[in-house]
Amino acid sequence: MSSGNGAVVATGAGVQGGGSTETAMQRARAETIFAKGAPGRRAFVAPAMDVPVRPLDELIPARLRRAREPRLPEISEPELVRHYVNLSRRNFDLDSGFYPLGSCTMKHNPRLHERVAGLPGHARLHPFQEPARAQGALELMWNLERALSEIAGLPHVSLQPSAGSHGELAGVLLTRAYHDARGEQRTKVLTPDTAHGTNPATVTMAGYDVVKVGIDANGGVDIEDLRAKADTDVACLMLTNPSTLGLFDENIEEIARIVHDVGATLYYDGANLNAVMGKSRPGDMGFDIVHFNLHKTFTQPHGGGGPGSGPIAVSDRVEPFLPHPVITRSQVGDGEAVFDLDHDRPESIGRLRGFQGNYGCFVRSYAYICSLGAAGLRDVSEVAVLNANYLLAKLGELGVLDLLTPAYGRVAGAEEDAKRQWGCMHEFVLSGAPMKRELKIKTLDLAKRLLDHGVHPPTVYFPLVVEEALLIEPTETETRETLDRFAESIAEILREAREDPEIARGAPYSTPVRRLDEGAAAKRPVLREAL
Amino acid sequence: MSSGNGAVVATGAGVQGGGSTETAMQRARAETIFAKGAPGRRAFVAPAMDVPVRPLDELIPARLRRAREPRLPEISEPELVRHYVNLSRRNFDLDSGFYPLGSCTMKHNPRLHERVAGLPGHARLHPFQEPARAQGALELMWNLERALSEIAGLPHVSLQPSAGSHGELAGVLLTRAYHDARGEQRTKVLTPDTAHGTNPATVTMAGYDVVKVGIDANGGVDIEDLRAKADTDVACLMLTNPSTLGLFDENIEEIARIVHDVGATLYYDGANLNAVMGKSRPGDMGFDIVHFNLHKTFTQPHGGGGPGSGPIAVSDRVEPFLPHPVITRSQVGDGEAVFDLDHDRPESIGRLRGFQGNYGCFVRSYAYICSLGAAGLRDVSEVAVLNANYLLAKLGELGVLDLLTPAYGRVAGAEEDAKRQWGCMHEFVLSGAPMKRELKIKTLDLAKRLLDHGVHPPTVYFPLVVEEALLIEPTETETRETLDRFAESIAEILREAREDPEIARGAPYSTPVRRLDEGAAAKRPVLREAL
Amino acid sequence: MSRYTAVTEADLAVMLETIGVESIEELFSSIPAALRLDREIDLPDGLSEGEVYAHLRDLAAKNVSAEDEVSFLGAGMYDHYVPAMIDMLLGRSEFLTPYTPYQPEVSQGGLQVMFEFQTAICELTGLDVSNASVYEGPSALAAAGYLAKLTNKRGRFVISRGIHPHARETLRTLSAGYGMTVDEVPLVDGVTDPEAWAAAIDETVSAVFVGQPNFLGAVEDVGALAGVARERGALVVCSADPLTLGILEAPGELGVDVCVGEGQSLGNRLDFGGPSFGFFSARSEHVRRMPGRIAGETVDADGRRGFVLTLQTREQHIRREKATSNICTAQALNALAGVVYLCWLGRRGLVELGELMVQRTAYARDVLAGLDGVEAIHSQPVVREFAVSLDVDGLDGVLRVLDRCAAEGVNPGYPLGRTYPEYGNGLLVAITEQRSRADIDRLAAVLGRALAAERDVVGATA
Amino acid sequence: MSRYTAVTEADLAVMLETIGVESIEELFSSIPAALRLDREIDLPDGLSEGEVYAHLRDLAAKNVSAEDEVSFLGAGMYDHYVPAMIDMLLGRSEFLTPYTPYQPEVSQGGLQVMFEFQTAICELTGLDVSNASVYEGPSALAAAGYLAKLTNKRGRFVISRGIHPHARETLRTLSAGYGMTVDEVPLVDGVTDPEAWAAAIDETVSAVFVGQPNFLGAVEDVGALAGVARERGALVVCSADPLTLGILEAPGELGVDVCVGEGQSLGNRLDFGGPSFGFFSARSEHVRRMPGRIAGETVDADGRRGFVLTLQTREQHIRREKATSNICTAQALNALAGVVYLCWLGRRGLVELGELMVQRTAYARDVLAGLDGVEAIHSQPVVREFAVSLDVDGLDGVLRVLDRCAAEGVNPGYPLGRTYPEYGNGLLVAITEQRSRADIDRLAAVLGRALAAERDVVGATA
Ligand SMILES: Cc1ncc(COP(=O)(O)O)c(C=O)c1O
Ligand SMILES: Cc1ncc(COP(=O)(O)O)c(C=O)c1O
Repeated sequence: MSSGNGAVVATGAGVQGGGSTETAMQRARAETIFAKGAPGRRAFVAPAMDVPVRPLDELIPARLRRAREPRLPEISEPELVRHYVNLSRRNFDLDSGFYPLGSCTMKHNPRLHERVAGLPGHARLHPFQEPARAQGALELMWNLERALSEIAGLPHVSLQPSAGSHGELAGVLLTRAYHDARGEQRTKVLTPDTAHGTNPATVTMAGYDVVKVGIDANGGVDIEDLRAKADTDVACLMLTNPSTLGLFDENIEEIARIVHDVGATLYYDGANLNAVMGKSRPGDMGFDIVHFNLHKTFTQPHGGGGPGSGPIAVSDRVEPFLPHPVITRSQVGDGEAVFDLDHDRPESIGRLRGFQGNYGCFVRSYAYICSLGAAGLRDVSEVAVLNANYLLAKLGELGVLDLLTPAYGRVAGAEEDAKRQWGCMHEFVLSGAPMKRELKIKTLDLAKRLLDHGVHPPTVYFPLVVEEALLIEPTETETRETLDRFAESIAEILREAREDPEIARGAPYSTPVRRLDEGAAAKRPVLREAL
Repeated sequence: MSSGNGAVVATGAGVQGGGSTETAMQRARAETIFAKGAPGRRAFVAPAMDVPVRPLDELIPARLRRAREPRLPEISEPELVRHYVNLSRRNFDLDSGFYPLGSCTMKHNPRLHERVAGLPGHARLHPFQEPARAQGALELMWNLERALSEIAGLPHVSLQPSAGSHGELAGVLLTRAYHDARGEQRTKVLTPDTAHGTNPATVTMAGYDVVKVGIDANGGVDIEDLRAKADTDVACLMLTNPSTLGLFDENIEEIARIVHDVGATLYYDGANLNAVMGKSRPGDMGFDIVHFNLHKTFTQPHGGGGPGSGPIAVSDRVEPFLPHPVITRSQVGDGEAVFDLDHDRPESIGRLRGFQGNYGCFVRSYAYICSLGAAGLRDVSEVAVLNANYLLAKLGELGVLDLLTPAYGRVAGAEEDAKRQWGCMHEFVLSGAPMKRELKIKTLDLAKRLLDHGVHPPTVYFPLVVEEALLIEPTETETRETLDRFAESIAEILREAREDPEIARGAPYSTPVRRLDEGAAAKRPVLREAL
Repeated sequence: MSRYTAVTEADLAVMLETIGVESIEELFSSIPAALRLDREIDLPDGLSEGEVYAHLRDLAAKNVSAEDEVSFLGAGMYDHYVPAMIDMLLGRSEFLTPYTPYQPEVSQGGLQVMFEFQTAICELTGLDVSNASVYEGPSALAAAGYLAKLTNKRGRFVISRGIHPHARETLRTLSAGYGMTVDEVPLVDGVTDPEAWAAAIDETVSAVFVGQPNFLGAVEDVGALAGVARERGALVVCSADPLTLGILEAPGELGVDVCVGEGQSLGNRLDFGGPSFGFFSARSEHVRRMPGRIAGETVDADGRRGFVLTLQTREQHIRREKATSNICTAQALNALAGVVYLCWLGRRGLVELGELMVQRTAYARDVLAGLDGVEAIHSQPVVREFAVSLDVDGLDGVLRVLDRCAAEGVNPGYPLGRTYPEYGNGLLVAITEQRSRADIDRLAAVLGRALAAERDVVGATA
Repeated sequence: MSRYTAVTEADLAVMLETIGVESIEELFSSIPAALRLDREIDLPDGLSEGEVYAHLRDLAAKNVSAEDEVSFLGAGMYDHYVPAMIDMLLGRSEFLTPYTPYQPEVSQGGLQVMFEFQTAICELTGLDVSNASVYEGPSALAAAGYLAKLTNKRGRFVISRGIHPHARETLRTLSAGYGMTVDEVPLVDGVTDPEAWAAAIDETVSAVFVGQPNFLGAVEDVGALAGVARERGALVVCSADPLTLGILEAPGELGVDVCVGEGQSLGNRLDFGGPSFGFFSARSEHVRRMPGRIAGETVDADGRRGFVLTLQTREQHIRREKATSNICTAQALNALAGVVYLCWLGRRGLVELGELMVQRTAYARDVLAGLDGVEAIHSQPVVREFAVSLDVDGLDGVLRVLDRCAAEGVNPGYPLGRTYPEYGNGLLVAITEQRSRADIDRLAAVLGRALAAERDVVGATA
């Protein structure tokens, strides 16, 4: 009865003895909540007005008051629930299928985390509660900082940034503060061609100029180009390692040397930390600043595009500039430890946001770390890498890699006839260029056809350095059967396209809507419901 | 990737330039959890063994121990979550659409109730906690008893029965105890032809013989037949009022007189209480015993077939026999009231189950009563009756009632040309007999075709006294728009059937599976997965 | 318009007009005037959502739950950890809000869950068939009695005194109607007295009932007890604690005809006693006399695998007074929790959890027995629960000790004297996986202190 | 295999064989040996789910939350009641677990929610366009600054001291990189000093920032302040409290260019400060410089209505160093809570809630002002928050008073001296609909006692 088609009744025409079996309900146009309800309906009931009522004019002059009510919906609670439950069913999600969205680490989100984050002692704690009465929260944050510090191999942590790119901005501003404190005016930040878009965008927002560094045949930083560009105007090199190609830069020590030699900082985009937890540490590689994406590596649910959390870990030389407040711990003898917030940080770059960061995310990620422990976190990275390599090999076995070719990642020193020609860390990139050439279907078509196979497509057209790119990150929480089935789906789509490329080009068919016209949306933007 | 097809990807074939676009995933056979996983996988991790471990043989002799492990699945947590999330999507539910299942009162289930029932102080309270440390629970149950007593118009309440039919059993056993205490050996219980199946089934389980009473032209108890059958062997008359035809028995006072005159008790099946809350009370009508279905009238969610709760309210003469324990309240001066459980009830029929009943349901229903208050509960019944009559009238307006005719419920004294010929309380019954005759589709076909319209069909083939019955209960929480759309769906199906009855006969088309072979299931029962 | 209704004034006008009446009141005209209430019922005014929340939270705060104390209460319901995933699944509208799957095409989720549940229960109990749930443990046992009565028409039940007192009483209550005699067999050293058992059973006995483990936590020799009964043609009903069945032999392997039990410990909350679920499994020859819903496998019009409710000719809605039970609404959602919990544990987890309980319980039994004034009530093998007696003055003495412990945040267990006068100063202690060694040591310390204090006081006033 | 992985021994063998390596370690061979850890990282062992729950619950119990005391804390985040329906919706896997809707065909749910959210925010603020959320309030304000900078390339911001101190500081931090000067305009009688404001604004000013209501709870004359700024070509940014916008005039009607704000009070929990969401709305001429995701309407191949992310050429993944913002992951789930909350309130509810707050806040202001030793800090109109000063010795005196009140289960509010030295003994008191008249009376009693006690002690030691 609702235009948000429910789970159980599929949209679209069926046929029965020649006639369509489609019903009005299946044909209905998507209606927003603003088109529902009726004047006078309500879900909210206000608590009783239990104080003496004074004329509003006495309290707030009419000229400051609202002349025209906001036209919010007027809707009953049952209608409201149905609307959003039905809308939810028009989403694909991680709890219903495979979601190998490269660079995003779509790993299982344990429900334990939602439970503990929902405890009123966490969820209804006011951020301005006096620290003496928020000791549990501060202890949790302290413990999380210590764990992240150990994972990164860097001594100091700030949990404040709200997401990865916010962490990046913090990192570049810290770099600026660091150079400022040394009386240096640097102007450039280096980013490799494989960098995620947030890296160069951040650089600009922090008032630096982006200088791009090329990549070499192995997908790593082009050392010669780096050397050429690394001068004393360079404030920082931002690097993702493993890179967005899913490859560990084997020259990382050399890169660190070059960057440090010119007095610049080395920034680690931690989006791919899931590949190396407990195996290798950015701090040990020579990085000064690391951001974590708690919503990737530490399984804060992605929420349809947030919330996230982007803590940063930094080296001693950067520490004085950290955003305030910082959490402190003190203990007299073996009395109870006392935690506090220190605002008195004269060299701090200041705040990046209100309050202490996305605490609700901290609770979840801390629970995750408690569940897994050291060995568990190492296992995460080992299986993440194992799963990616297995999927790559499986695609090879099915003959897929002729049409979807690995762009980088040839195994160093592999014999011509060795089984393993291609390798990766926790994710890998394929190029759909041969497929496009030979089968006349694009990576986008492949992706859309995958929807009919009940999987979320990998990241497409990123990284930019690979033509018709497909960036595949299976994560450690998937089973071998799921990887096998995904590989078979890809093979099946290619087989099908060889027979009839129109099928992929017209895909998807089984989704709540078919392919959407993004061009039209941008050309004549309709960004809100007209009322 | 899962055989439980998700929400987003619909099952079934599409067509594209002649070829099928159906994928393997869409064709996949439903797999149970026992077909998933792999030896060695696990979701559960045990807490550490922190005590000294002794040889098991020392603790439990081998001959008492299990020889062969139960073959439970071995599955990872992510797989487990996906399996059941995907299964859930194969259910239709009240939060996604209209569910006018007659006699079941499928009203909106407020989420507030889940929240309060989940508070650890309720949810983790042990039933054997000493009453002094369970005062909140006992107070809640006391308050709920008082509210139900007021609603029923009967002074005493026991919350113990687990569902409606359990309440019926309690009621008939109370009747037996009542007669026993008076030294009478009665053998028969009367039930009208419109009775729900649980009524006669209960009578047998309680060791009585069922005697059926006919109904009159208005669907009420046939007074003459009742008079003929009401003798001193009769222990009780069980009645639903409004009846399962959705009609209030106008002769109820007379019926009560007849039953009481032979010394029998009058039992009120409260399944239809949603029609009369705050409007009329069973106690005032002369009933001795009433059961409530908290999962109907008081919005305990139905859970796919329970849990429910079936409290009973009784008159003074039945009170001594109530199941124990009963809740007591005492108060010294204006000190705090103290609640306790009284087990010392010498005439009690005893327990009907463990502990104090389905407390979790009490919490929800009590919250509901607190939310609505007296006026709100009255509004519930008024709107329930309004909605049902409106829907009936709307179907009339659309010309549906010629093919789906009201079997009973002609409005008393309505002029020939009066607009309102048919009336009902909170639900009404239509007979599909004319439709079957003229359009060659059965009530079952209509019901199945309704699935393609995104609604749950009404109750079908009950009550038994109406041929090809369709029992429609919209409830008070539905909007007029929803009722209109439902009426239009019915009209549309009839129109469609006139053109091509095969469509309805082949329905449904858009559901996760098509019409299922129930005969085969019963003939060669497969009741568990073979391992 | 109240909280959950949606009839606006405009709606009302249109609706009354469409119906052809002047007022809502007119719709109630079939109710005789004398029976129409001329006042509002006597209840407080409605409250806002936040106010109701606050009220229910305040009531919750007046309870001492297992979240608030270290609790060793068991005696039929156990404080096992309920994995968070279960809350999520049970909270999904798709499982929470539909009713019994009368329309299988849009209920495959619920039906498949039932089928999986039946499979899991059969695996646990070692029996052939299971239904999709009954209300809870004690009434499940009574339902088994009714099945026996339908099967052999005999007039007597014999029940071990080791069966949960609520179940014994429920059997009496519910079988009174159809006229059964219920005889109880006493315990000796914590288990059913085999001689009294054998003596009690003859050819008039319809069914015998034994608990595994029994109420005192003791593991019964079910095979031996069953043997005697089968010889005399009585049906053997075992009421088993499902979470012990990774350790203890499957009842189905021991000559049991019907195995029932309380399902709370399988992923259900304590909830002050309910809702939980009862399970009901039996040898296949009894399937057509089983109570309740049963899901079965079939195919759809396109040959796709699917599930439906089956063997419905047993049920009240078809057979009415000839039905094998009157049950209609059962405990589907709780049974869902049960099967998800079993899958969460998994094949190995069930055994590991059992072993952890066995070892910790053995440890606790030793530690408590080492306390001054504590003695074991029996020496039988146990899994997660054991009985001791306290050297105090009967039930009242035990209750005073419990009060003292409660003040220190520990709940030592169930005072047996409440239901077993013969163990007037008994205490039944349950050790779930949520009670660590540290918790057990704390129990010992607190209980020791409380006992000493109680004996001091009693000594002083004596 | 750890908690959430699934590679059995058999899997491992097959997988290594398929890959063509001997061990997992081999897969890490691209990491230089010197950088490979030769030890386990230093963290405690993993725990079972029940143990982790218990640990996190114990930590929670060390906090005093709004569930545990009667709290009048506000100052940017407010203890409004979050309807239970929101928990349910946010807990649905379909909303909780997907990422940004990169594949619109299977993300219509999330995209439509964004579109609805944008509509609701535009209605609230009276502006033309809204994005789908930014991180939170203060960074939203800083983002508005960046938009102004991109728009007019001027080098100076003027900000009212009535803006939340965290927002003022965030603006400073984040605009330091691109070299802005930030000048603050002081308050007089609780609102932005109009003369100092006019004096501070000239043609070098890129944007001005005013809060509505401001941090002291006072309603600003936004229209007048905006007028001055517009005359001099500066963009006007208003940081508004969305839940007051049923009562206060829409910023869009008052000459504001960009309206941002903290969304927590719209159906989000306190969560010790996050996650919540920031909203960002503007006049349509600014749409192509807005930060973050924006959903737009379109049609599919069959002409069906649908939604997509649009105007992406503003964004980092397309425009990289030329993007209008670096934001990627935002706060979609929190914004969902926001729009559901607004629909739950509905058109009338927003106003009714506002009126309830206004009346109760007026009552509380009167009652507190009647206490000995309490004085109003300003006399401006307020909606749900007001500032008083306590006759004690500066911030330390206030903190001692707060400690005393906490011991009685009452949290009177935010000690203004923490961020406003000029109101060293100030207290900011917030009245949400969860604080009844009885709560307010209790606050008065407890605060009165605490003040008296504090002054006694200080008097005695003086
Ligand atoms: C490599 C990389 N860097 C940075 C980011 C930005 O992180 P966030 O979305 O948390 O701001 C992402 C996120 O997709 C990423 O993949
Ligand atoms: C009229 C009537 N009576 C009794 C019952 C039995 O109630 P329960 O299912 O709660 O046992 C029902 C339930 O459908 C019913 O409709």
